[in-house]
Amino acid sequence: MALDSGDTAWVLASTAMVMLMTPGVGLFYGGLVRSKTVVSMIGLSFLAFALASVQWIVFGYSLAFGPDIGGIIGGLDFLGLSGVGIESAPLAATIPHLLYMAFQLVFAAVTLAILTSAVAERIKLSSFIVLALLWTTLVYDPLAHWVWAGGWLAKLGALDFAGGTVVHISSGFSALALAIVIGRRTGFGSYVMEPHNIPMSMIGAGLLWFGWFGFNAGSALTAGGLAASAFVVTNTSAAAGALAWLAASWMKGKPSALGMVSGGIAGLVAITPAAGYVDAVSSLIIGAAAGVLCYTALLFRVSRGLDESLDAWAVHGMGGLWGAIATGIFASPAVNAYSGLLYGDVGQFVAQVLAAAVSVVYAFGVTYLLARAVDSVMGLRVSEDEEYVGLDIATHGEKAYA
Amino acid sequence: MALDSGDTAWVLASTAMVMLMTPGVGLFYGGLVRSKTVVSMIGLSFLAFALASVQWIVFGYSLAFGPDIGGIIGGLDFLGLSGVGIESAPLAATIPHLLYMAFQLVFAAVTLAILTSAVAERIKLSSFIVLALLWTTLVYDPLAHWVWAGGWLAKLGALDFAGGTVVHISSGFSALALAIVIGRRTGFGSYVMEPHNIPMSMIGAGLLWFGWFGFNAGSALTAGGLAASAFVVTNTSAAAGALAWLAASWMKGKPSALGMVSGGIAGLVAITPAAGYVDAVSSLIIGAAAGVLCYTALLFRVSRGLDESLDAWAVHGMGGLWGAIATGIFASPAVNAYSGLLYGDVGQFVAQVLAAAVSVVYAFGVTYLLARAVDSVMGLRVSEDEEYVGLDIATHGEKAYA
Amino acid sequence: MALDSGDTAWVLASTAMVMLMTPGVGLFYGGLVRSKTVVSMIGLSFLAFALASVQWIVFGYSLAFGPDIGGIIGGLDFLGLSGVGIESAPLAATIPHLLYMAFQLVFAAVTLAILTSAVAERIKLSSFIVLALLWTTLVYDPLAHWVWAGGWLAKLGALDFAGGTVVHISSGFSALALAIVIGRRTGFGSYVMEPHNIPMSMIGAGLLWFGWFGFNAGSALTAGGLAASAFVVTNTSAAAGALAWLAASWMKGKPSALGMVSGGIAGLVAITPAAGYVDAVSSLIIGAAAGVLCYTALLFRVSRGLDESLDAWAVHGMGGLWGAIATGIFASPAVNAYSGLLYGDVGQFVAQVLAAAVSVVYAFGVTYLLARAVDSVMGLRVSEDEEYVGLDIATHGEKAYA
Amino acid sequence: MMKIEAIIRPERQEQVKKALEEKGFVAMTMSEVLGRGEQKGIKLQYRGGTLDVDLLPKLKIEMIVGDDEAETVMKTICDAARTGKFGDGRIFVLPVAMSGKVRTGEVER
Amino acid sequence: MMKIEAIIRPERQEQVKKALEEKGFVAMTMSEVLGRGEQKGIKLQYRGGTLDVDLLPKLKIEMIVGDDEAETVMKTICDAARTGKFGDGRIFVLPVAMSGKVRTGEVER
Amino acid sequence: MMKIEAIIRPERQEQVKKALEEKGFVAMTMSEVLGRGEQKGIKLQYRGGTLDVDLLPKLKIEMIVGDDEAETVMKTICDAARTGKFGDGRIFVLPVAMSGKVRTGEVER
Ligand SMILES: Nc1ncnc2c1ncn2[C@@H]1O[C@H](COP(=O)(O)OP(=O)(O)O)[C@@H](O)[C@H]1O
Ligand SMILES: Nc1ncnc2c1ncn2[C@@H]1O[C@H](COP(=O)(O)OP(=O)(O)O)[C@@H](O)[C@H]1O
Ligand SMILES: Nc1ncnc2c1ncn2[C@@H]1O[C@H](COP(=O)(O)OP(=O)(O)O)[C@@H](O)[C@H]1O
Repeated sequence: MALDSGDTAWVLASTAMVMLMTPGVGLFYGGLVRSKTVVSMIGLSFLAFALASVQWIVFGYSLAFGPDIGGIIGGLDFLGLSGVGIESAPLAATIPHLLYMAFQLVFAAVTLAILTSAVAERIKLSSFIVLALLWTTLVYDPLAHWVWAGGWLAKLGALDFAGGTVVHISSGFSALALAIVIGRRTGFGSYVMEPHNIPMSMIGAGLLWFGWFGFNAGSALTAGGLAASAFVVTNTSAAAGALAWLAASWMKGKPSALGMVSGGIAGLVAITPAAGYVDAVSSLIIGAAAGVLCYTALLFRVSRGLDESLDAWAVHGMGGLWGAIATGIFASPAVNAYSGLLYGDVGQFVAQVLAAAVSVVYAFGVTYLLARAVDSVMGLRVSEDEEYVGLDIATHGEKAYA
Repeated sequence: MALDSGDTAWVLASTAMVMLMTPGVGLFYGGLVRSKTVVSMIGLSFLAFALASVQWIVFGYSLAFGPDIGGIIGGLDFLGLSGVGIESAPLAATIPHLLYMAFQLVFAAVTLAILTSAVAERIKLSSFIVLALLWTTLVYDPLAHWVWAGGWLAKLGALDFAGGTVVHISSGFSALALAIVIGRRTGFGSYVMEPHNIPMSMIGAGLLWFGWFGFNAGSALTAGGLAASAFVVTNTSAAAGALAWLAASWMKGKPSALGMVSGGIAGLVAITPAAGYVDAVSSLIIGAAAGVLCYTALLFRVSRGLDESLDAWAVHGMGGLWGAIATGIFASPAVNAYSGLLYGDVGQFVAQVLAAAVSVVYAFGVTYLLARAVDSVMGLRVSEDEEYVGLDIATHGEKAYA
Repeated sequence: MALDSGDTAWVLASTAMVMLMTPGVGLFYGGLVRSKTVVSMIGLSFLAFALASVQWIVFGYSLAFGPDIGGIIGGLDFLGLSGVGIESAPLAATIPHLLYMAFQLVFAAVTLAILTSAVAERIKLSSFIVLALLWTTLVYDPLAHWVWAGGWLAKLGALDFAGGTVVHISSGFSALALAIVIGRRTGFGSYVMEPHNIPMSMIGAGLLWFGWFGFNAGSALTAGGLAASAFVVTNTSAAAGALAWLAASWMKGKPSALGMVSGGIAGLVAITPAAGYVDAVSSLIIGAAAGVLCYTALLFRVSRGLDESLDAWAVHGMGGLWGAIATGIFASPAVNAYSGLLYGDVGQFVAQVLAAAVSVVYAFGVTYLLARAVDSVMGLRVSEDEEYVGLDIATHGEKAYA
Repeated sequence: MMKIEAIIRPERQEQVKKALEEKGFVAMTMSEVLGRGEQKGIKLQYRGGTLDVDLLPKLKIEMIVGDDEAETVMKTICDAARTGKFGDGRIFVLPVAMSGKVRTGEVER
Repeated sequence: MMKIEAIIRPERQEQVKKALEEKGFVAMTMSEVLGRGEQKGIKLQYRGGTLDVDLLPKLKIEMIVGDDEAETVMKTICDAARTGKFGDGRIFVLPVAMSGKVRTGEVER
Repeated sequence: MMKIEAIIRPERQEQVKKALEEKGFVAMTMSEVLGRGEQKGIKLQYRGGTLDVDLLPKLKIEMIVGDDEAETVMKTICDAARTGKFGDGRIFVLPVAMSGKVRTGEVER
């Protein structure tokens, strides 16, 4: 099949939009930390993006999307992008292979950026670099292969339209493991660590919402009805998530504006795996449930004294988990060729639960081991004094605001 | 006619771009208020977006774009998006109906966000939610129907390419009514309420300018010459508006940088209804006049002691009014099939004036009644103490900056 | 050849994305100056955009892209956009001429915005307006003609895919000349002038990175393999530049996060002229070298006590110079029809060096003369008192933060 | 000499400055502070509960004046800053031992 | 009357406020300052070199109290603000000549 | 003990800190303030009119020193902060009644 300029135009734009999500994550996170670590926090997102970009070009894409080897991993045929050219992509016939690769690249990058939640305000930069490269290679690349490139989860029939398992469960549950290994910030629990700049987080959320249209509707890989449908359910779920979290926080006390935008993100996360399979009414439910669920997960996380600082687990992990399962419930044959529980296909539901469970276990387990390994070899944390002074000055020698 | 992937790609991108205008409005407004209400202010834009998104899906789209009932309102055929699928849209043959719906959705949302200008720093959140739902249903949806979906104003021959009447006159004059009902902020007039963060407003303006290309050039609903032409006049009018406001403020004293970006927005507003009908030279005039006019309107508003706090009326209301009329003056048969006064068609001019007048009266009148009703039932304002403390803490329990 | 809706969609989106780079430059620069000049600094970018937009419509496009007159300049056929319509563009057969014009417009605008680095915190506004109009007319327009519109440098065979010479060398070396003429900020060297808001610069850098995909991949002017290839090398070079500058600053002391994002920009600059001609592996080298080179240039600039305040020269000038030459080294016949030194074409290399040298000399020389002229006629700088108080208050009567 | 430290409402800044100027007192130093008085700030009602908003933004004015001017300045500030509601602020006067001018280096005792 | 000026760690704010409240001292004024003590802040090691981070963020608390209350307040703040590590802060007491209440205009000496 | 309060130009911070360090004075507290002196700030000309920019940013340095050190500190700051132009700043010295160290709890009078 020949390349289509319309499809290519949309995926080009989508790739750029997804790229913008990484600074979006940086700003969202940066607003939530204290002013003495905001440069570090935003910097980690940029760094994640740069590291993943290079890794992907050199060998990551090949591991994830190279010719399947036993359902486990991709072959090294695409090393250094050899064989990845302007011809039609193997998995997207109407766009250039290079573009498909780039679209997948920005997904890998933003996933790594989400993970930085767990190490906010205390990570040692050199250790982050090592850990990031290990993680994206050993956690992200295999998962992407299993789910999207003909790996064993795909063969099981598990659906993941735009990354509920690969991106959100994987980053969220990895963040949980990482937070457990690196331990709490000094003083966590003994005094309040307020967000230093909520408007900054809201700018970040705005960019995320925007970029997510590229993420989900771009995952159609064509500019047509499926993209339109994914676009609509994405927005609907986000809106429902925002309203639900707002309402839930209101019932607990006061309506939180930061909660509202977090709920928007929760809705976006949850619809991600389902975006190409469900209709708008279902997306209302998926989003609203995500808002309440992720808010509850956050409260639970805090009540357990767990310092997974910026709630990648509560929002991305739990939201992604719900979304993966919800796909197995709400997938509608009127939208795409798949049916969920509601439309009578128990098998699909089971496949979703299985794939989600595998992702949870794999991401959590491998990340835990990697984090322990890096910690014992080079130490994950900065010294207590450096943490007290703040990473901006201690690590980067920079002050955010003069 | 079949779907076109290029047209679809452009409208997908445009829809995302217009979505970004809502955080853009939030940031523009957020920078203009005091630091004790910035979370609330940006939050209102997100909330407007979420509310409009859900309302539109559930019944708003159907009211506005459902099968015409007597020129007054749309039928309920599209309730819950039933019947809105991936087939060709009734009013845009080459893109999916769902996408057309989404494109219209983001318009409805940003219009509601613009309205928040009138209630800045003093609105009661629950009342805002009620008012917002009423307003978008009773003001926006009918107007959209009248002008864009074969309603009586369309039958009159009134042109509104991308929303001069539906979006800008409606939000601007509604803001005026709403500001009158809710009353001034405590202390307004007795001490200066300076913008707390002009760079934030400038970021917002940048996002607005960017998103407006989706707004206007996207309204071509195809990726071709008309979109290109709309793109060019949009930018030209914005640039002329920026320079004109800058010059006008300079003559009055000092060249205001905030004025310059406001002038850019004024130029964008004014060209909106005309974007598909006028040429670049006309857009220079339209934009420049808008810059001066809106600046004058702002000075007038201030001189009258009116606290329409963030000038939705002066910029969107008056800019939209001018644009609607200007369309009737400058519409050129060389650009599209319509002629304005300059090209000899008095009828077009009259239709424009009529449609604009109707929109002014309808928006102002209905909003005034709605605001009075909500005020007497549940109260529009927070208490004076809450206002003094600031909505961020009083309503949301959040502090913008730590 | 007929218009193509997919190509048009992509160039529409790209034009909007490049537009966003101008606020991006404003924010990047705005974060680097002191808080007393941030409104002025961002304002200068908006002003540059508005001025270039109007100039381009009125006569700039005609000078640059009008019918070639002796290889030197374009004819006045396109004055006021007469003859520029919705038909196929002369230099891009599948998109409307108006769109091609708009795409070129946003390039002219952002180039002018980059130049404001040299006059940060001390320029007299009226003089900036005059200088800006002269510069874009006498430096940018001719260079654009020479390189892109069949001028003498094009005839020499020099390649510049998206503006290494026209945009980056020209703005960078002009900034150097301008900085020399206007002189240092009062107090420069005697006390530290710290960036007042690094997160703001990082937001700017994020928008730049995003917009650059429109800049480079949009320069393919079609939505196909060439755009995809340009997209990939753009991102790769940026990532490599970011990592390289980070590493270089680390070796000198501490890993600078601001340095990392500056390195990203350096990588983006350097790949700009090469984006349509080199492969991903080459772009890794081009970007990494740019990161180190531009960092070194910055250190050199500082060591010379030169107040080219925000390093347009170091990053855009030197990065663009390197990129222009690198195009002559790495251009690969597997990517496009051209070969660099590595693939045996010495002539291409010589053409690149020549074109780069000419651009350096022309931009530096003419800008120096223009700056001297404007300085002697109306004075380039504000008074020392105004500079001390800060341009925000002194020029605009505005305070960034309340 | 005496040092006046006045904590006032930020929104009364202009009135206070003007009143002082009229009496000939121009030199001053200002800073933003947070404060609460005996009332513990402002009590907000919400949904049955109440929320104490303590630590409201205040403006601190510092002025060095002659011993005999202290009372005039105090009274001027008091009058100009008053709204009559809780939270209007406080003024304190501290003795000053010495004072110097950086530009000239002269010292006064 | 006496003026207490305490420079403490920002992260001890809540403890100090609570301790003071328990003893009945509610009214206070706070501001963010930067400070360093005799230790010149914190020394960080990096790659063989060291970096002095002086001027760390501190919280300044100002309170006007009766002459006889000064020592109680001092001790209360000291106890509540202490972590035992360098940088815990300092407290100074200055004599106050006069004090006025803006709302009522009353003056105390 | 004495409390030194110096209001200086922010851009002289480094010089002042260095000069003080050389004389052995390390401990200090700093904050950003706005101020104007007798000149009412800076007068800007524009288009025939003038604009008073009062309330320029200044840096406030607070130091507690021994009675006998006060004059040395004053002079050191004065010399290091001077540019010779209006706006250079002022230094005030206030008597201190008591002082305490949070970390150790020790009190000095
Ligand atoms: N005893 C005190 N010591 C220090 N500051 C005080 C004292 N009393 C009042 N203030 C300051 O003055 C401000 C206003 O005080 P007051 O008018 O008594 O406030 P309120 O009415 O809220 O009790 C307070 O916010 C605080 O900053
Ligand atoms: N002599 C002094 N004059 C003014 N402020 C002081 C003085 N000594 C200490 N401070 C303030 O108290 C803070 C804490 O001091 P201290 O506990 O001695 O700090 P450190 O342990 O870092 O030396 C300092 O950061 C400074 O703000
Ligand atoms: N009498 C005073 N009381 C309080 N602060 C003062 C007084 N005089 C001067 N200052 C502070 O010192 C700063 C510099 O004062 P000065 O050098 O006299 O300024 P200028 O030259 O602008 O009059 C002022 O901005 C103000 O903050």
